[in-house]
This record gives sequence, C-alpha cells and structure tokens, in this order.
Amino acid sequence: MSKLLTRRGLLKSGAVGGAGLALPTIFTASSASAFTNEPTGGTVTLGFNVPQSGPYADEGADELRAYELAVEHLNGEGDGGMLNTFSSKALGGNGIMGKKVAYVTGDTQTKSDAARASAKSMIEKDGAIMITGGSSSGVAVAVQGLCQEAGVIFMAGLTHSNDTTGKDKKANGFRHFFNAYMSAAALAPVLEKLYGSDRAAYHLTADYTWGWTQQESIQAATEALGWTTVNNVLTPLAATDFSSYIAPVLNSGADVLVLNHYGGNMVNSLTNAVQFGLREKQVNGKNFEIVVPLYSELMAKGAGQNIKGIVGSQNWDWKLSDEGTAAFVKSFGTKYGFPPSQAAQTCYAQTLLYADAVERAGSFNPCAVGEALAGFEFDGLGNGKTLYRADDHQCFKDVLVVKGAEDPQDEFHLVEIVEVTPVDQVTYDPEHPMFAGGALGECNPGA
Amino acid sequence: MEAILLQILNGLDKGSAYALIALGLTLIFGTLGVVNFAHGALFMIGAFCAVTVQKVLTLSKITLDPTKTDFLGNPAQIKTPYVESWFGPDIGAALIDWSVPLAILFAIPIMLLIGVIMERGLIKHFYRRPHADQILVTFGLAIVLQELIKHYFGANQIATPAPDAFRGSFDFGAMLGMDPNVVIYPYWRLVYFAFAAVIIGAVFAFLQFTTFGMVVRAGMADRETVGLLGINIDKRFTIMFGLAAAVAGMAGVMYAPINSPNYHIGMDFLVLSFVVVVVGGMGSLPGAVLAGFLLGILESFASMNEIKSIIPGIDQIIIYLAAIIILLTRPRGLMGRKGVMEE
Amino acid sequence: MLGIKGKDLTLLGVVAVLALCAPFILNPFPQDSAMAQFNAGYPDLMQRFVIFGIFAVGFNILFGLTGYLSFGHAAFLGVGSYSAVWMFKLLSMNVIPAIILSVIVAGLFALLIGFISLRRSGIYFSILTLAFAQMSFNLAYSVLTPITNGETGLQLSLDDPRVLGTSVSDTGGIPVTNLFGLEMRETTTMYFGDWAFQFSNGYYFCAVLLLVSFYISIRIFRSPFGLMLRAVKSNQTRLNYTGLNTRPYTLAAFVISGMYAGLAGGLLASMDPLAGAERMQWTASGEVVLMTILGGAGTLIGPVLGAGFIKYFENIFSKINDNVLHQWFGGLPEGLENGLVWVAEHFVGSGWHLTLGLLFMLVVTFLPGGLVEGGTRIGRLIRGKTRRADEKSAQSKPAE
Amino acid sequence: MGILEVKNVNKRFGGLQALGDVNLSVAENSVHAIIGPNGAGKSTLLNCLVGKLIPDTGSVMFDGQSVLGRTPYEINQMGISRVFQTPEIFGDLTVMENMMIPCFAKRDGAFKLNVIRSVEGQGDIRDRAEAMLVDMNMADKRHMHAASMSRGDKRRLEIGMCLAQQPRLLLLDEPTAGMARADTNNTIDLLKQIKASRDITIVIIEHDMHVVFSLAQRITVLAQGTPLVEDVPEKIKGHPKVREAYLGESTPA
Repeated sequence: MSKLLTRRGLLKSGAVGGAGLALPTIFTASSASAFTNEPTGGTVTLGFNVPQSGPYADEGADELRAYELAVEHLNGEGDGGMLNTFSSKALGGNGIMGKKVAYVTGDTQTKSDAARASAKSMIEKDGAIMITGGSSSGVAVAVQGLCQEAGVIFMAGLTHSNDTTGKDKKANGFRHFFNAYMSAAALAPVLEKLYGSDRAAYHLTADYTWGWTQQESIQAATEALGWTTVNNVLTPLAATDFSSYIAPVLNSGADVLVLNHYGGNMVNSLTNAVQFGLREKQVNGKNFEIVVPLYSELMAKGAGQNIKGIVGSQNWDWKLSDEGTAAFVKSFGTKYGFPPSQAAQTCYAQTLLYADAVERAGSFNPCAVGEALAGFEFDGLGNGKTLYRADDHQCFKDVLVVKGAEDPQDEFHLVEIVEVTPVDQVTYDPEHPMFAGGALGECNPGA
Repeated sequence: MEAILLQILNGLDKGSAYALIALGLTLIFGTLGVVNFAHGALFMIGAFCAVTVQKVLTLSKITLDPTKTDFLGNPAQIKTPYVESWFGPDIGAALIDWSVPLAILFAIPIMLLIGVIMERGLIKHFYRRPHADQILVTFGLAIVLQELIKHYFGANQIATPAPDAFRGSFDFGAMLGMDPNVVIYPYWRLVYFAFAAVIIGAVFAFLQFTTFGMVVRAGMADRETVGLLGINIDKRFTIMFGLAAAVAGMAGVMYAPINSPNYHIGMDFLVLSFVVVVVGGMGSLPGAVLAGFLLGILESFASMNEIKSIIPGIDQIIIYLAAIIILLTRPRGLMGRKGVMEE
Repeated sequence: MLGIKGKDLTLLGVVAVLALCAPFILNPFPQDSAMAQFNAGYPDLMQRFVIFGIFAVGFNILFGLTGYLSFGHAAFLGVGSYSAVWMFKLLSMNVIPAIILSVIVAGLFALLIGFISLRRSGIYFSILTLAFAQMSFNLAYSVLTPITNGETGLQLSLDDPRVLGTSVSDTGGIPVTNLFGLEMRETTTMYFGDWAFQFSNGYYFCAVLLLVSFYISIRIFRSPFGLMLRAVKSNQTRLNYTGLNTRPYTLAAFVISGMYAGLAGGLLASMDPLAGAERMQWTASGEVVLMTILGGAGTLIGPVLGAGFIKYFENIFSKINDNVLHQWFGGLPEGLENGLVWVAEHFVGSGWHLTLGLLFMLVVTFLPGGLVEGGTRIGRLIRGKTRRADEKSAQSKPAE
Repeated sequence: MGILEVKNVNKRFGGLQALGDVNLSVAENSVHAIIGPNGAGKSTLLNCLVGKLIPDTGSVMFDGQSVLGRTPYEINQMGISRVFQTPEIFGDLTVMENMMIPCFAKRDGAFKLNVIRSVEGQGDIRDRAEAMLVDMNMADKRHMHAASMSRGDKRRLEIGMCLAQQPRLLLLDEPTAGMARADTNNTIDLLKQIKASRDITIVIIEHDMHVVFSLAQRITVLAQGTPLVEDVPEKIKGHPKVREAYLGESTPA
C-alpha cells in the first residue's frame, strides 16, 4: 500500500514543477474534470462504508474483510478468488484500468445521518469514485440518494427492502443483494411443501420501512398459496423483550408465526417465541411453526439453538457447491480462518462487478459504468447465472431457502440449505405495485 | 380477561427487570447523589459474566476427525469441552447446561469488585463535582466498558441459554381452569420474577434490619447530619456502590437467557432505568420498584392488539407518556422526597 | 463596537478569523502525506463543526446559564430538519425560507415542551424533556412515516411539487439547495503546492450564521436577561423573593435555545437535504450535552470547542483503518510495526468510541472546567509565573 | 389600621395545629418583633405572609390588599421583602451583580425580556446598586464572589438586596442566628441605621432577646401557634405568661 490518498497526485506534481509555491492555482473542481473525483493518478479510491459501531458492527466487520479481499484480488495479490471463476474476463489483476485500487473506510453507525456524513467525507476528502457497503435499507437508501446527487456510483451492501430498487431506486445505485419480494417468492413454495396450504399465519413486523415491505411481500406470497393471515402486529424497533407480543399468538388461532424482524429484533423475538414453547405446541391439529423470512449467519449464531428447524431465506451461503463459491470460501477462509457471511459475499461481488464494469466501459465515468452494469449478465460469482436488470438496477439470481440445522457439526453449520429457488420464480415485473412509485432518473456524473 | 392476565404476567416480568436495574441505580442516586450513566454498563457486564462462564465451561480440547471436513476441506475439528473430559460427559454436560445459574456465583464477587474499584478509583472524586461532570465521566466510563466488551466478545448477540430444565413454558391458564394454551408462561421468566423478588426483598431487608442499612437510610435522608455524627460514611458508600453493582450484575446474568446479550444491552436499558428511577421518585427505593413494575405492566398492556388498534403506535411511547403524566401530576414522582436532585 | 467590547469583542474576532480561515487551519498537512488523514478541512466536516457549534451554543444558553439540563434538545434539531426538507419539497430550494421555517417550528415546539417541562426542575425536568424527545423519535421512526419517511429519513425526490421552482433540474436530477442561486454544494478548490484547500459556499453560509449566533449569544450573556438566567441557576428562592418570576425567564431561555437547535437542524438539511429520525434520538440529545460539558458549560466558546472535538473524533478517527496504520508505522521493524498497529487499532477505526470515552474521562477528571479550562491553563503557563498573583484576584470573578 | 393585618389565620399540617387563630396588626413604620419558643409557629406565620404557605383559613392583608393566593414574587412586588435565616443570595454571582438584580426587579417588574442592552450599559441600575453597596459598607467587595464571603457579609448583602427594592415591609427571619456577639451588635446597629434613614416597617422574628429589646417597638409572643401577648417591650419583659411559655428554656438562646 504505497499511496492511499492520491486523489490529485498528478495535479500536485504539476503544480510543484510549474509554478512552485509562488502562485496558487485556483479553479473549481467542476470545471476541472469530466465527472466527480475522476482518478488522475496511479490509483483509484473506493469508499467502504460499513457499520463499525452499534449492533451490526460484526456484520460490518465481515463486509470490510470481504472488501479488503476484493481489493487484494483486484490488485493481483492473493489467489485471485472469484476473479478466476467470474464469467467476465475483463479484469486482469492489475487494478482497475491499470490503476492500483486503494480504499478508505468509514462507520455508518447504522444511522442515515452518520452514513451520509461518512460517505460525504469519502467523496469530498478522499476522492472516492465509488461508495459501497452498509447493513440496513435505511442507510442504503440514504447513501444511494447522496451518491446520486454527488455523481458517484453506489454499490449497495446488505439491503433487503423492496424500496432500495423500488420506489427509492436511483440511476447511480446498484443492488446485488436480493429483496423482500424475492424472499417471499422463494419461501412460499417451500412453505407449502413443508407445512401445507391450509395454514393461518400471525405476523410480527418491525415497525419501519423494511419490516413493512417484508411483511407485505410474504403475506401476499403466502396468501396466494391459500394461507390466511390472522393478524399483523407492528413491534417497535427499540423493543428488546417481545414477550407481550408473542404471548397472545397461541390463542389467536394461528398455527404459523412469521417474524419479519432482522438483527437484534429477530434474535430476541425468536428466542422469546421459543421460550414460550411455541414450537412444541399443536394448533388446529398441526405443529406450530415459526418462519423467519430473512436469515443471516450472525443472527443464527445469536439465537443459538432456538434456530433449529426454522425456515428462512438467504442471498447466498458458503455451503453452496458452485466453483465461484468454492473459490471465494477458500481465499476468504484461508485469510481469516472462518467462512464468509452472505454480507461478505454480496460486498465482494459488488466490488468485482464495479471494477469489471469500469474495465468494460473503459472509463470511470459513473454514467459509462452504469451503462456497462445495466443489463449485464454474468456467472461465477457464487449465485449462478445473474442479471443486473437495467430497469431497476436489481440483480436477479437464485434465492436460497435455508433451515436451522438440527445438529450442527460446528458453529459454521448452523443453517442448512433446503432448496435453491431458481431465478424465474423470484423475478417480477419492474412495475410491480410493491416496487412502483419511483424512477431511476438520469445518471449523474457530478460535473 | 385471559389477555389481561397474560399481559399482567408479562408486565411483571418486564417490570422485574426494570425494577432490578432501577433499584441499583437509585441506591447510587439516592445515597451518593451520583448520576451514574455507567449503571447500564454494569448490567451489561453482568450479562457478560454469564457469557464468560459459558465460554470457560465450553473451552474445548480439539481433535481432528478425518471422516468429516471443515469449510476449507481440511479434516474437521471435533471439540470436546474440558469439563466433559474431566468430570465425565454427564456431569460436564450438566455443568455447561447450568452455566447461567453458575455464573451468579461468579458474578457476585466480580461485580462487587468492579463496583468498589469504580467507586474508589473514579466516582469518589466526583461526589462534590456538579452533576454535569458526573454525567460526562460516567458516560465516558460506560463507553469504555462497552468498547472493551465489544473488542473481546464482538458486537453480535451471544446465545446464553437457560438450563434445559427451565426451557419451554407451562400452562398457567390450564391450572386456573381455562382452555389450554391461553395463558402460557416460560419457566425461565418465572425464575426471573422469583429471583427479582428475592433480590429486592433482600436489599430491603438489608437496609431495614441491619445497622449498616440504618446508617445508609439516614444518609439518604440527610447526608450532612450523618457525616457530622462521625460515622465513616465513605466506607459505607463504597460498599453501597459495590452492592448496587452486584444487584445490576445479577440482574444482567439472569437476563442473559431471556435475550441474548450484546455489548449494547446496557445502553438500551440505561435511559429506561433513569425514567423508572425518576418516575418512582428520587431517593425512594420502594418508588423505583413500584415504578418499574408499573411501567412494565403498562408497556405490556400497550402492546395488546386491542389497544394498538385504537391508538396506533401507543406501545412505542407508552413509557414516556406515562412518565410525563406521572411527573406532571405528582411533582416528585410516585414516592420521591423533597429536595433530592431538584436543582 | 456592535454593542460588545473588551474580551468579548476579541473573542468574537478570534472566532470570526478562525471560521473564515478554517479551510486553511483544518488542512495543515499536505494531501499526500501520511498525516493527511488528520485533515478536517473538507466541506462536510467543516459544515458539521459549525452547525453543531450553533446547536451547542444554543444549548448552552439554557444549560450553561440557567442550569436546566435538557435531555431532549435533539427533538428541536430534528423538527428543524424536517421543516426545512418539507420547505424544499413544497416551496423552493432557496435555503432562506427553509431556515426561517425551521427556526419558527422548532421555537413553537420548544414553547410547547418547555411550557410543560418547566413545571418541574432538576432531574424531573431532564426526564420530562427526555420523554418528549424519545416520543418524537419513536413516532417519527414508525407511525409518522408519511411525514418523516421513517427509517430512511425524509429525502427529496424527482416528483416533489415545489411551487417556486422545478421538480427536476435541467440535467434530470433533483435541484440543489441554494441561496438565491448560489449553490450550497459548490466548492472551489485552491491548490497550493502539496496542499489543496476547499472553499465551500455552504460552509461559508453556515459560518456566517455561526458568527451571528455567537454574537447573539454574547449579547444574551451580557444582557440583564442573561444575568437573570444566571441568577436562576444560582438561587431560585432568592429570585422569587426578589419579585422576579422565574418561569418566563426559563421558558424564554428554553425557546431561544430550541430555536438555535432548529437553526442547526435547518442548516443540516440545507447542506444535505435529508432529515433522519436518529437526529431526535436520546443519543443525539446526549451528544449536545456532552459537547457543552466537554467544552465548558456556561462559557461562551466552550460549547463550540466541544462540538468540534466530538465531531472530529467521529469523522476522522473512525476512518483510520489498519491499512492506514500499517502505512504510518511501515518504516519500523516488522515486529514493532505489528505491535504498534495492534495497540493503535483499539483506538481508531471501529475503536473510535473507546478513544472518545477515554478522552471524556480524562478531560473531566483533569480539566474540571472543560476544554476552556485547558486553554486557560495553557494561557497561564505562557504568561508565566510573574503574573500569577494577578490571576488569583481575577479568579474570583465568575468564569465567562 | 396597620400596614399588615393578620386575621384569624389557621394552618394545620396533618394532625398538627401549626397556627391557631393568629391575629396580628403591625403599624406602619414600626419595628415589630415576633418571639416564641421553638416550634411556636413563628416561621410558619412568616411563610404565610410571603406566599410560601397558604393558610387554611383567615386573611392576611398588606396595605389593604390580600396577599393570599399570590405567589412569592407577586407579594414581593407589592412591597414585602424577606431576609432568610440562612442568607439566600446568588452565590455564583459577584456582589455587584447580586445587588443589581433587585434593582432590575424594582425597575422592570417580574419579567422583562431585556436582551438588547448589556448589563454594563444600564447606568441607572449601576448607580443604584453602587449606592446601596456604599450604604451597606461593602463597596470594596463589589467584585467578590458572593459565596466566598463571610456569613456576616452575606447577611449584610442580603439585607442590602432587600432594601434595594425599597420595600415598605421588611421581614427578618432570625437575622442574627449563629452569629458571634460582635457580629450581632453590628447587625443591630445596621438595622437601627436602616430604620433611622428611611420610612420602612420591619417585622423581625428572633430568638435573641438582646436583639429584640434593642430594636422592637412592639412584641408579639407566640406559643403553640397562638399569640399569647402583644405589648411594648417593657411590659413583655416581666410578663408572667411569657415566662411560662419560655419555662424550661433558662436562657433564651
């Protein structure tokens, strides 16, 4: 790592060589380059904006590990990881367009404000050409909006709300991760297979945007199977003890509890539900079941044995058997000593996808990069054949349905893959009502 | 009717958590006059005592099993906890299973020690300083403690299950002749409630029936006079601080199975416990306990669908709304004494 | 001059010079040097220094003068931000109407909350303000989402009605905030050898408002009204038995400081048109309390210093990752390098909170009057021992 | 008709009858002392006069207007100032600032949002405060922190602050409590001087008979919440009922 902050490396040497210190050169940034933070030196700076404090800090740390690995691979260090399996061969391990990849990091604190402040400092101070990362939809939407205004590319990290590529989609923003609608679409057939088509569901939903879109999606998908929805109860984000929400469930006539929660909310609500013995109960002559639409390894760890047998969906899992996954798990596991999380995989893939798009476009200009990404079809990044849809900048790929393992071999085997739902089943129309109401707008190069 | 009974039960449980934390906080507030923003951190450290004991008990000898592979394709590591190899698989497994109750034994001396060190090393220099300075220093301390825990245990929640014997729930309603599954209640929450009742009772008995307690109560009522009597208040204050830390710590240990702890759990409770203490009234121990249960039960009621459908979002604000109403109708909270922290 | 004199005028002058030269002062290191990491002279952070400075100066009018510790001041900041963004959405991208509305709405909100909360004093007052702010936050995050856009925060979109102006700019994007056409985000960069200094319109707009706010704050401190507020803090009983009604004094102070918070909120939204609900959370209220105490409650300049201190750590230290550390210590033998990096990484990057917590403890333990006290001590050291006698007699004067 | 008329005032605290049928008439420009053993209800009575307590029954009239139901600051604005047993001053402020506050209160009333001009720019207030400090013989202490002064000086400052409002009635609650004999004598002299230099009515509650008999023109003896006797000092001295009331308190301290 020689130079991290070489935003204006060439300009600097030019100024020193020419006018020396005698006369300052004054001009506005906008007139100097064709787009925001055009890399002019031998390096290009990416901004990794992940939660480093607050409840998602571990997820953020894993994202950061993946980013560091991706940078290594892009710069031709290490074993190359998924660069070897990626269907596009534009990247050659010599940085991006011959420029060495440097990066800066920041703390989103999982707050829209702090995340935007952090992203702004990357753009204004460090000259980052692309911002990526994050662990919640609120932050993703907020930073995506910022990047649109500033004229840089945003490659979303973990964000699952429909809104990110729905009503809040932006021309400069791209999401590799799947979304609430896809979770629901993938889960529904499996739920039918496992639990039948005559079920009554009770929803507990985190009372904020992501929770609502998740609940809306899963309710629609399960009702299409013939399930009924007994109730949908909104729970405060700040709630830690869900006992008073869970206690009435058994007596409501429902025989399935759907927990539209993520992170700490999910760990606590699931733990509470299991404490109340819901899993051992029989209602309507059927075993009572719990469903958690969005799973993550870290949540599974936090919930411990409560997770056993609980069904949910994931964007990716390290236990997949394709060669991309194998390559990624190998280089990540060798470097850090444990397998990567789905957050790590999506962040790694996003970095590679961005770099590849720049190479193919032949320019760092966000508009050119966006054009290269839109409608791009690829394979070999762990998710099978994938399409970056041009209409909404959402990736379409297979979705995993997973289940908490009954007898995990070790702490890395807490979940097992039940089914890989093919991409066709989770694809939706860009004008689907759950995603309507927004527009990509024009791409903004910032200058 | 059943729903109300159910929510009262839930409320009692929430309330016992609030009351336990508030009890320690008001001991420090009332006796020492210190605004302790690090009190939540003490609760959090208590919970991590449970995590630590669990981690220690599950320390494992690693052997390789060539028949299985790990995620990198190497032979899988089989972990056998040392306690299992030392005491035999049954006793070993039982020890691990009972790690949370065992952690209480570990937590009491640790928390007393932490409390005493905190008081002697830091807080005592701040007795005569403005409340603002106390807030700043204890808030700083809370952050430091939190970050240290985060550094060693990570930010993720750590599952600390209750012993098998207490898993699941029992049918309270069926006992009262109602339909089955109407009023169910987890065993561990019953344990928690009973535990809270015992601790609260013990603290009250200690303050009521011992000479030490008498002096402390006198000190809460009028610090200057007690000081004038030539009684060594300093030493007693140190012990009080240790006691408050131990109460918070034990509350944390027992809470760990209810919600898997993470490093932030103390901050989540901090604001709430201040509200509880103040609603109870400054300088009043019974007030804090009463307010804890009252707010716990109100919170549970507010989360009932019937009530939420009338006033959406009421469960988001009920505690604060109740606090405002109580403080406006009763100037010094439920049982507060005049002149304590009113300036 | 300007109705203030002596030390106060000097102080205002110093603040003015510092604010105007901030792009230079905060960028002391050449941009390619290893120390460039510590540069804070980029628009967003400079704006934050100034905006949170305004917030803390206002908070200090309430807390520093009257001693009433509000734990819910972030609510006014949040309300100010929401008002401003709504103004951008509905009326115009000009920042003036947005900021005026922010101040007015925050003032009204403060009047309501203050009227109720000021019925109690001490900790009871603190908890009442906390309760109001937490209610605002919780509702803004959930039930009030149609007004606040909940978790994401209120943003501009391409279909905002905007009566005076267009929904979409010529280039197809969302129009930017401006002051009669002067774009807030526009930045001029000046290169000077190895240094690059950024001059942002938005920053200077904020800086001018900081100076105005600071000036008003000085006037309030020195006015009979300010004297009465200090008397409230000192002895309410005597004040009552001197024929003065404390309630309107404290309420006025509360509303004024609420309006400062509203101004800060409006400015935040003007610099970056997004209003997040977290702005109203108790941690945000706690932050301004910490800023004020850390800098020196009741002093004029202290809160500004405290605000700068905390924001600096939040934005600069959190961005130092182990990659940067390796670069710094790269010249050392490998064992030593790794050791130093291992120690240092506890305090930077994701460990920035730890550093901040430790500094809180150190400052409050060794500098009881906050950072201002530190400044005074340094000043005293410089002026030497000979004048120590004078200092002692001056010490009996109230800290200002 | 006196400037202060207390009629049939009763006050109970739970089961305790603190004041029972108190009647009191204080003549304008007189010095009236209220004495009585501990717990006689002297302080309760005083608190009823300044609005800190509200009597259960009865009336308190000041210059023909009822004070009942008014807050302390309103009563003060009517012209009643009170000196406390332990001096209540603004400890964090300088002596000069302490003195200026009552001057502002006199000029501006109970509330004025006066932020336009600086304190320094208020010449009239300064002059008045300065004059009062000279009167109180503490002009040299004007820059001192009030809290750092001796108790005697604090008392003097407090009396000065009350006088700065030019009250018509000055209430003194044991002004010499806890003072050494020399300080007590100084206070007596000060009060005599105050009385001599202006038209003012003084009501003084005191334990120290030396102070009472040096100053008072009339004395009311209170016992168990009820006035026993009211008379001129000479008659009080040997009054049998007074001795009875003080029985057990060999030397009134």
